[in-house]
Amino acid sequence: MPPGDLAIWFFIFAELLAFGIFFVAYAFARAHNVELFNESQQHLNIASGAINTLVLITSSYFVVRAVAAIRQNLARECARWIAAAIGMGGVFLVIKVIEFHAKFSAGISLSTNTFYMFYLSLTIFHFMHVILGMVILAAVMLKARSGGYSGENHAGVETGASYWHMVDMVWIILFPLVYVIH
Amino acid sequence: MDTVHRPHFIRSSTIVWLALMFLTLITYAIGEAKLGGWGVMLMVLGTAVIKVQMVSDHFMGLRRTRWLWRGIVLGWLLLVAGLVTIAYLSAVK
Amino acid sequence: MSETFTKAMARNIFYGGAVFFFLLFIALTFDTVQSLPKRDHRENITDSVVRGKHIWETRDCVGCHTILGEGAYFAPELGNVYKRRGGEFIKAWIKSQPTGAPGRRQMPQFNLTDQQLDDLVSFLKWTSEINTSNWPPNIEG
Amino acid sequence: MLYKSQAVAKPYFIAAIGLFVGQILFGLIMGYQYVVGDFLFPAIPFNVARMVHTNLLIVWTLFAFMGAGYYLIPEEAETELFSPKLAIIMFWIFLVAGALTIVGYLAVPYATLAQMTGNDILATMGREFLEQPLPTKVGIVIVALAFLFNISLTVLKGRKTSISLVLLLGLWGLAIFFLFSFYNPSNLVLDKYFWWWTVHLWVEGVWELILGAMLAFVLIKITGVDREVIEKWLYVIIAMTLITGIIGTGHHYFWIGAPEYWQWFGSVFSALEPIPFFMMTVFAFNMVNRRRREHPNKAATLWALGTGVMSFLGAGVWGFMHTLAPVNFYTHGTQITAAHGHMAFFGAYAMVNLTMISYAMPMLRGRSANSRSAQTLEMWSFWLMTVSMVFITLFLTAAGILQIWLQRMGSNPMSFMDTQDQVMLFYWLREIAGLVFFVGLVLYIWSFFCKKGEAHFAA
Repeated sequence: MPPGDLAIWFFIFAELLAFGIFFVAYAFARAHNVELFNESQQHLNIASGAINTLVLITSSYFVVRAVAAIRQNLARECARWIAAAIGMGGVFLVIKVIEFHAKFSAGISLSTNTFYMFYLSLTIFHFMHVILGMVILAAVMLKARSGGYSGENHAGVETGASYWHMVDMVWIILFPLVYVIH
Repeated sequence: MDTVHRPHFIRSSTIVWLALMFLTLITYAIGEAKLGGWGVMLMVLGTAVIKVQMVSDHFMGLRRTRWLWRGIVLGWLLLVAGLVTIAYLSAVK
Repeated sequence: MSETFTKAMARNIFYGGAVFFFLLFIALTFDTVQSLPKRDHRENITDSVVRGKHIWETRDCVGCHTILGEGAYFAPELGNVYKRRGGEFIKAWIKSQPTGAPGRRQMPQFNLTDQQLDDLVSFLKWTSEINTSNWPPNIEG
Repeated sequence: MLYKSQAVAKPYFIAAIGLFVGQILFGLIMGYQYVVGDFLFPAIPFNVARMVHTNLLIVWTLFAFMGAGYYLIPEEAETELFSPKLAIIMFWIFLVAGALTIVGYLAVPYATLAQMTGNDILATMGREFLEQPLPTKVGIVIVALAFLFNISLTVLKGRKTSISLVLLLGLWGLAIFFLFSFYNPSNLVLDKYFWWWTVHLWVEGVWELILGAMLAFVLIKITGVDREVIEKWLYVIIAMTLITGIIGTGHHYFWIGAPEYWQWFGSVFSALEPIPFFMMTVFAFNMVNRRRREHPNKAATLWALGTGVMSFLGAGVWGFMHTLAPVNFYTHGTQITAAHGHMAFFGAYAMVNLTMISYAMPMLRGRSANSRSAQTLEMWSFWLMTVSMVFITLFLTAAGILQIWLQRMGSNPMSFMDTQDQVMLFYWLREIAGLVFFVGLVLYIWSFFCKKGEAHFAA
């Protein structure tokens, strides 16, 4: 059995499938319109994308530490690591909002061109997953803080952790695919 | 899954984390340098594949479960990366 | 399904998923409504077009015809009929119905005034100018 | 029947079946008009017949949904209905309003009907499926609210199960999304965009919640499988329904003037829409195979399994066939859409209603199941209707493919009417299949009057 609740894995796989389809669609849409994609890609802020990758990877690491802590029955420490991960998620959102703000005030929308359609769809879709992941982590954190998990019984922590890693994984592909590769 | 030796588990996770950060910086450097072409593309995509595999194996802990779960994630990863590669190469003149 | 997969978990996924995707739908709808003016050319919706749509609806044209592919499949697509036939033909056609040809599909006589016919044509003209991503595939609709 | 007030469901079911007969009769008229164009012209022009056909479908489905609500909510909540009297009053209001609407369609020209019923105050008429005059639309809202009030209060004072919760959610969604039928902007693109909020979010959204709840209820009763298991499946299925179906609305936004990104969103998400239907099929068979009792009502079991299979074929497979934007570019607004619409509506909604009626009607008539001969007749009607619907779908699909080939492909496309002449053979075959369907329906009604003792309950 994978870590955490089996149900979350159905949804992790469903989410990976949906993102996978969008990634492949992006690649084939680009193949039909290489110049447009390369030109539009130049206007993306690679630094903010890279910093966000670092932020998400770090938050994933914090979640790993939280799981390690609860396995040693350290509920308080677990809650603190999760809080740190949620904090990093918040940093991700702030950076992303700044990036979106720059794009929107430049008059870019889903209908600007196919590249921006994909860029905005993928990043906003992912953005909403980050929010959902933070909500799940927050629920896990509250339960951990009130002593709801122990060294023997911590499937909930692993469930939240698995979902959060999935959000991280998607971004790890999204960043090079949309921001870097041309 | 609780048979893992804890301090070792934490230490290896830390090493994985640092490796992921390092690989991200390489990708970033390539991006800022505006390097292109199919060789660079394969390298950047390959890096992403390795990073996802590291997260799935070490962070998610799929390394210690049945091959099925690991296989689904790996299969998804290779399929997506493969199709993306085909799409990119099909555009190279 | 495994025993670790509880009903409560399924319920949470249902609520979470429904809210999540409904919010996404609202966000996309917001963007769509923002960007529609560039595609529907609403600056060209004159009073005549508005009256024409009313004629279109109160004669239940959509009960036989399609417009932009939606409606009944008994009679031709009319989203692009202005481009296919032109305004004068449309008016003459409506006035001459029904054909009465035995065994053929019949269109009722609606006894529209000249003003109403003009309004209907302006509505069909405006409709034919909507950006429909190049649908239909050809002029036959 | 465990609670006296469940009896109010009976008139609802009877009305539903009566209107179903009307729907099929008008379907046969239209099918004949497809081949002999001037049939019944000018008495019943095609657009009037179609209005009656589709509106009767909606109304009989609503009657059956309400009947199902009145039947299963008291049993799930383990308490009498909040107000049986209100339920009966609403039945008559709805029946009379529905009948008057149909009479209005048939007796006066549509434009006159619009004028008589205040369409100039708030223009809502003349849009596909929402042709009802303003008073009828308002009536639907009032009846729906009274119904929801009645069953919501029943649930509140009794046991709250997942099935009644899901049913309530679906029915409340039905009422809420119907409100978009009152929004009719003069901009056709906006009109169409929000028209789908009623139509799509009904049939590919909240109605599936109702369907799931009804099916789950019947499966619990006839299989005796543990409620926890069935309700878990129910949640997973409807979760997938909404996850795929809400954004799946985008498959209607490809060619009506909405931005092009809908081609991507609509294609990806609606391509996943068959998943919940597939799960529903697996669910139905799985539960029947794991049954813990042999319920004497074999016909209801057959209908339940049929719902799973036919909704998957009609909504899932036939929907998927033309949901991807590059395919839909050619199939949009052709007989392919008609083919999909017929099998999906019959397989999902008509059949779940018949499942519910098949299970509940014997109970309402004071027996656990009908006699063996009545059930045999009912099962014959099941096979006749189902198989002929499959053939209707196949013939319309063939007609659609030929239509696309002649009218939309190639360098020398035919006009619409010339194309119609070329596919006439398939329309004849469709009409014959329709007649077989009608025979099935007659057998179905006959099965209600077949009186020969009662089957034994072998629990």
